[in-house]
Amino acid sequence: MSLNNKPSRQLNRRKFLGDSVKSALGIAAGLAVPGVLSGCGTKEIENFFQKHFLELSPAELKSLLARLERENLKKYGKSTVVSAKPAMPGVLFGYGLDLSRCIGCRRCVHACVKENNQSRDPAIQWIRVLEFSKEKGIDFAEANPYYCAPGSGAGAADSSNKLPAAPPPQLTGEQKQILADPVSQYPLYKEKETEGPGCKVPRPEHFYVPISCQQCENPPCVKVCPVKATWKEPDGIVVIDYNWCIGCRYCMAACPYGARHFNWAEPKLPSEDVNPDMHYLGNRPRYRGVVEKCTYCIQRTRNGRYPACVEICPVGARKFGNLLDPNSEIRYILEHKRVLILKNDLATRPKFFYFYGL
Amino acid sequence: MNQHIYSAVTAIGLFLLLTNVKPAWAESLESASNSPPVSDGIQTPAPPLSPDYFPCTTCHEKGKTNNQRRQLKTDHTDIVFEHDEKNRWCLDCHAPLDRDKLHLASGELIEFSQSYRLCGQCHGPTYRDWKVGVHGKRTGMWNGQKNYFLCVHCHDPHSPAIKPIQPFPAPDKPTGKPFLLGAKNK
Amino acid sequence: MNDTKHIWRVFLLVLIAIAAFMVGRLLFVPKTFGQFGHYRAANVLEQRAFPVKYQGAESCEPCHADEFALWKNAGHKTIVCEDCHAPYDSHIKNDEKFADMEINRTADFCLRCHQKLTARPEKFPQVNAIEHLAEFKMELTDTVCFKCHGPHDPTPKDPIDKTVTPKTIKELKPK
Amino acid sequence: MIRRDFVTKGLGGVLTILISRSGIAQALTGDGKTGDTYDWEQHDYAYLIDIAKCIGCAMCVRACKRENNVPDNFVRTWIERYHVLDFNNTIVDSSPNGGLEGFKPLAEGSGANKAFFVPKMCNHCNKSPCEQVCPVGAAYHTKEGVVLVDPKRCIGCGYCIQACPFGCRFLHPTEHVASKCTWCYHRITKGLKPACVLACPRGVRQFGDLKDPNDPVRKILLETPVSVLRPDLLTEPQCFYLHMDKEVR
Amino acid sequence: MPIVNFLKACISIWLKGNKYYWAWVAFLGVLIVSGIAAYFGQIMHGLIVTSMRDQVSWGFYIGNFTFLVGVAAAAVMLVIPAYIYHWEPIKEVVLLGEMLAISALVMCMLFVTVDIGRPDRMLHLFPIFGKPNFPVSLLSWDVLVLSLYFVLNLVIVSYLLYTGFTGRHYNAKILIPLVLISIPSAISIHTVTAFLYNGIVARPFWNASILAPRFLASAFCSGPAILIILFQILRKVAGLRIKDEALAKISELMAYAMFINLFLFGAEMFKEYYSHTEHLIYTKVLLFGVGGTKVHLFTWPALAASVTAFILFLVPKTRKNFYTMNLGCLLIWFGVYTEKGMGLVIPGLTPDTLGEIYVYAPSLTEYRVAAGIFSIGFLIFTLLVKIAMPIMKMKETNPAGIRLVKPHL
Repeated sequence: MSLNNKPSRQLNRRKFLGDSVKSALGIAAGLAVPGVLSGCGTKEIENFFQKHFLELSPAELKSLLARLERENLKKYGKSTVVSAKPAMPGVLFGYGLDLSRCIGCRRCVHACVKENNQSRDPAIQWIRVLEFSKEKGIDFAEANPYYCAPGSGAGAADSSNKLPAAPPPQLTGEQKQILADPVSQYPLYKEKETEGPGCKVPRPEHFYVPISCQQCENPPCVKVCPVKATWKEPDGIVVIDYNWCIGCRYCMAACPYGARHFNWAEPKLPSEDVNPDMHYLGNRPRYRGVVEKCTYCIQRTRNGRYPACVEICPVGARKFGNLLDPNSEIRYILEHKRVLILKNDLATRPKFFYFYGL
Repeated sequence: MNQHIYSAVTAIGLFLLLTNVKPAWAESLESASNSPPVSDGIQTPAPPLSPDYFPCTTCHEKGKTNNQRRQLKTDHTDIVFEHDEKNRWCLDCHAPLDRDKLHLASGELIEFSQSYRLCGQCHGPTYRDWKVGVHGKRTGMWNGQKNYFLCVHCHDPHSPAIKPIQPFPAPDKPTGKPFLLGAKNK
Repeated sequence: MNDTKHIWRVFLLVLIAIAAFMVGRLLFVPKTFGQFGHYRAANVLEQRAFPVKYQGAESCEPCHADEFALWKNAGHKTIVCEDCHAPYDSHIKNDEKFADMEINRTADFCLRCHQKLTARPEKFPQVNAIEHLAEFKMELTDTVCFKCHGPHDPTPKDPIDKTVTPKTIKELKPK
Repeated sequence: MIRRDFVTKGLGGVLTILISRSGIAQALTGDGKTGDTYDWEQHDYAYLIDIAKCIGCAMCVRACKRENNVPDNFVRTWIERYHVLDFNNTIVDSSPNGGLEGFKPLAEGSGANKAFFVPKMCNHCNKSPCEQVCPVGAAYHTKEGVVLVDPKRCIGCGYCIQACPFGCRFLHPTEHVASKCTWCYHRITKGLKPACVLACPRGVRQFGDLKDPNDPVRKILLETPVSVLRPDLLTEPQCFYLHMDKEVR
Repeated sequence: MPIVNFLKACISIWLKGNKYYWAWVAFLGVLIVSGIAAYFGQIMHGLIVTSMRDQVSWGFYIGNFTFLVGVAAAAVMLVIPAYIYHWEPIKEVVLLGEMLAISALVMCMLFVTVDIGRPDRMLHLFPIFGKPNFPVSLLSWDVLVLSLYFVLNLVIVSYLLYTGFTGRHYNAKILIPLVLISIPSAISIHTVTAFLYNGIVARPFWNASILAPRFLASAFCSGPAILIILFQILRKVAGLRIKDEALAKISELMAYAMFINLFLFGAEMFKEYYSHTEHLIYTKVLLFGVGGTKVHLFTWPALAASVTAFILFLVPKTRKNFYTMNLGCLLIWFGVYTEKGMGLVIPGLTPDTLGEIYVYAPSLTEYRVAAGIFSIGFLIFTLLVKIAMPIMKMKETNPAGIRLVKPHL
């Protein structure tokens, strides 16, 4: 090399610019390399080139669903049905939760985990039941989600960050039976009194507020998603395309209700617990590194069924229906009961209404 | 004689109570009739009857009754009666002459599977809410066939307040992997 | 040496300023200010000394025992006398009547509570005045309500207009 | 002469201050010497409003105006009517003059799904923003938790009116000072209820003392989930609401 | 092929160096390898190896990202007077500033890459390949302006180096428009990053309209603070001639920026404490710690450092003294790094939207990956400077060449 080497005038700046753009692209490609490293194999390559859900042609969608079913069969040894049923016309889902009835038994949490194929370890739970004292009212600074945790005495466990992760919660046989057949929990008052630690709900002077996705009419999470991986369906359900989400977690920062959950590790789902009735936008098994959330059990509700949490609730605190149908339960609640929504001032306009049935 | 007078007084009292209550919620019932019609063929799971006892007529002979208000000593001692116990007793709800049935204030005999009508006599607004599906639980289809649960599936008719139950497991506390700045979570 | 003089002058000025402030404070800040907080404590007593006007139903009993008894046992017992009449102190001063009691007998006043409104609790007795009166072939005029309903006992048995009795009401009402 | 005068006057002033101060202290703490048994340290008042019971008759507004000589076109307590048209659309009216004239039915076909009345008044916040901003110490808190305005101290700057999140203060049209609900301080210190509570025919409004262990209001507050207006501002309102809907702001 | 010659020349320059150079490169290399290894572990196991959880879903990575966006944006501060007002003493440092911007931007992009859960789907962020939620999502704006700013700086720096290498004078008709575009994009990268936080209504600590001005003010401190120290090192190591006057001028500008930064911080604190709403708890996390959070242990030293640095740069005597100037730079760096890194992210996310307090502290993986990324950035900067050095030195002896450096002092 020589500094005296005079370049020809012909080497114009355009060429130089072209080169620099190429090198920029090269760097961009370099950035993508670790990503490609993250998964090897044809499945990932197919995933990599998959289109956005809303842009798939019917044929592509069909083959995609078939592919997902094949993958599920391979992974869980169980034949599953992955549907992509669209919203019914003239339906806008609304949810009611009777705060004067909820006893905080967390059956809904675990029914949801089971129905929606949530990861068992690390445990992801779409519903979070918060305990408040009646004296203080709904004050999130005083909320306790860990009431009745083992070894916690009355309140939250004082665990250290340094301790190894606690084993995921184990359900007793009786609890598993209740989840399998919700009717088996009745009559409610016959429940055995002796089992487990002494903590029973409702605890005196406390009330409970289960919180899951509020399916906002004006969802902040959808607004911030940089890649349109999450959107609001015509029936009001906010859904995520797990094959499009880049895992930036901006939506989690934006959600005022803590409703979105991230797959920090590869989700663990025992084959025997897989719910084979799946929806592409709902409870199909998720991937590591994507965000997931409650979809009002889209795989059930789009077929006219109640969500799993409504079916399991032992005290009937949970109500579900079509807001556009004047005869629906949810409309009755809105018209006759005292209704409360969380964080009203944020103008997210949730379609999840807490009410006082008394 | 005394017990006859007693039950007559209770019946009249109950009747008065009902007639007083009625105007308030009768109107609401009408307005509620817009909602899906609730026929008496409401589908409910079988009422929670103790298989040890039912049918009651295995012990209680039809057509015979002891109208004496008393503390039960030999049978049904497991029943805790905390349901306006000062003003009512067993035979306000259970048909005296046919223990396989319940009876309304009007005297009409009803099956155990229709017990909601009995409860609705006093708990008018709750009955109204239950019929439109806002009180109590429903399963099935949100836009179609719904299964109702009876009042007695959740509420012990003899002691109706909801009893505390065992909750399902609490969520995990998040545990990080802090390095150097190990911190205790409160 | 000159410097010290300057310092003294400044010092003196500051002293004067402080003194002026103290004097000003003495003159302008009310005496009881700051006794219990950043306010004038005497105002608490001034606020207390404000005259009481509403004395409650019991204050009416000594003179109007009959009306009181009627009212006490009837449907309007939750409405204190002074709601429909006027405050005690516009009628009595120093235990002596000095002015007639103002009484509002207009139907409009009755309808403030009993006009049918969607916002009212369902159980509360309320009517659509025109329709209700039409049932009895009456028209909406002032004092029309008292034809059937007594103000102290509103159930239609003790009306002001003695020509109306529960029996005539039954006759008036269309079958 | 002048100096002596000054000294005597000054001494006299100090003495009067001492005397009057102890006198006020006695009067307020009710040590018996003034013949007044009311002790402001023995009370902590709270107000409870049950929305479900309110019929919107506005007897409370009338009583308040008469009891406290509230000037025309101003109210210290008022009633709002909420008409919820559908789950995202609500009309609020405070039918003329804070409901003083009563409420008339809305026009036909307004199609309200749900409607209710909400009485409002000064919340007597424990951490009141109006008091915080007052430049002259005219707005203050008594030991019972009542927020009062000293009309002799107030300069009528109107800052407190801007600061109140609930719109409870107004500028008195003739006295030109801030004015607001006092919970009928002259009545409650004599053991009477505030005029609005007395006037309410439906028991919507209740007044209680949190330092009295047998007080029914205290019991309700301890056992029932009650709401307050604008809890996010942490002003700690002492007016509590029962049966409040999401629409109420 | 001059471009090939240029690249060849670059490589041969990179391969030449004394033992300090090689020690420095080796040190960075070790950190980079360690970082790559840690990142590989993160790829294998997922982000569970970090300390981030649902309750605190952004952490150390995003904090560093925010800080470095500020560093990158600060290059503009040197560009404005140098190019627009032809203010000579600063002109000579502009090239270095832009190089710093490039390295900072590379670090920014790497921090984003390591933070996201599915880096294999990065392309979804870009048009044609994906579906950017463009006008609505601030993150898509961020991608746009960061890319734009990155390309601009890359072009400007490459062009200057290349013309320098070929011994020609740069063409002002090309360069000045590029520089003019780079000024608003420099401001916008930081403003957009501020808006990215600012637009989140669920997080009251961030949802303050003062955030973007604060970001800019602190960026105008942190970027130059790093530059001043780097310039001095380069003067010693590479013999680059940068005038004292230039350094003093930069530190004076930093004093003003720091004043604005502190003032805006004070304004924010006043608003929070005076209004005393439920949102105050986040400020309490920042200043005093709530439920075991530790960030307040850094806040106070950082504030003290910022105030001290402000005073040091305000007083001409200390501003011109190299010891106090360097001390001020270190203090500013510490102050702004804390304020805009963890001091922004932790109180923003703790307590979470449902009131739960999860005490976040970075994991070893996060430290290693972050150290690796910083090393990559420093390595890039080192290599860029290494190329620039002989060219600039050559120009000093060749007054006919580019006017990046004045021929004589």
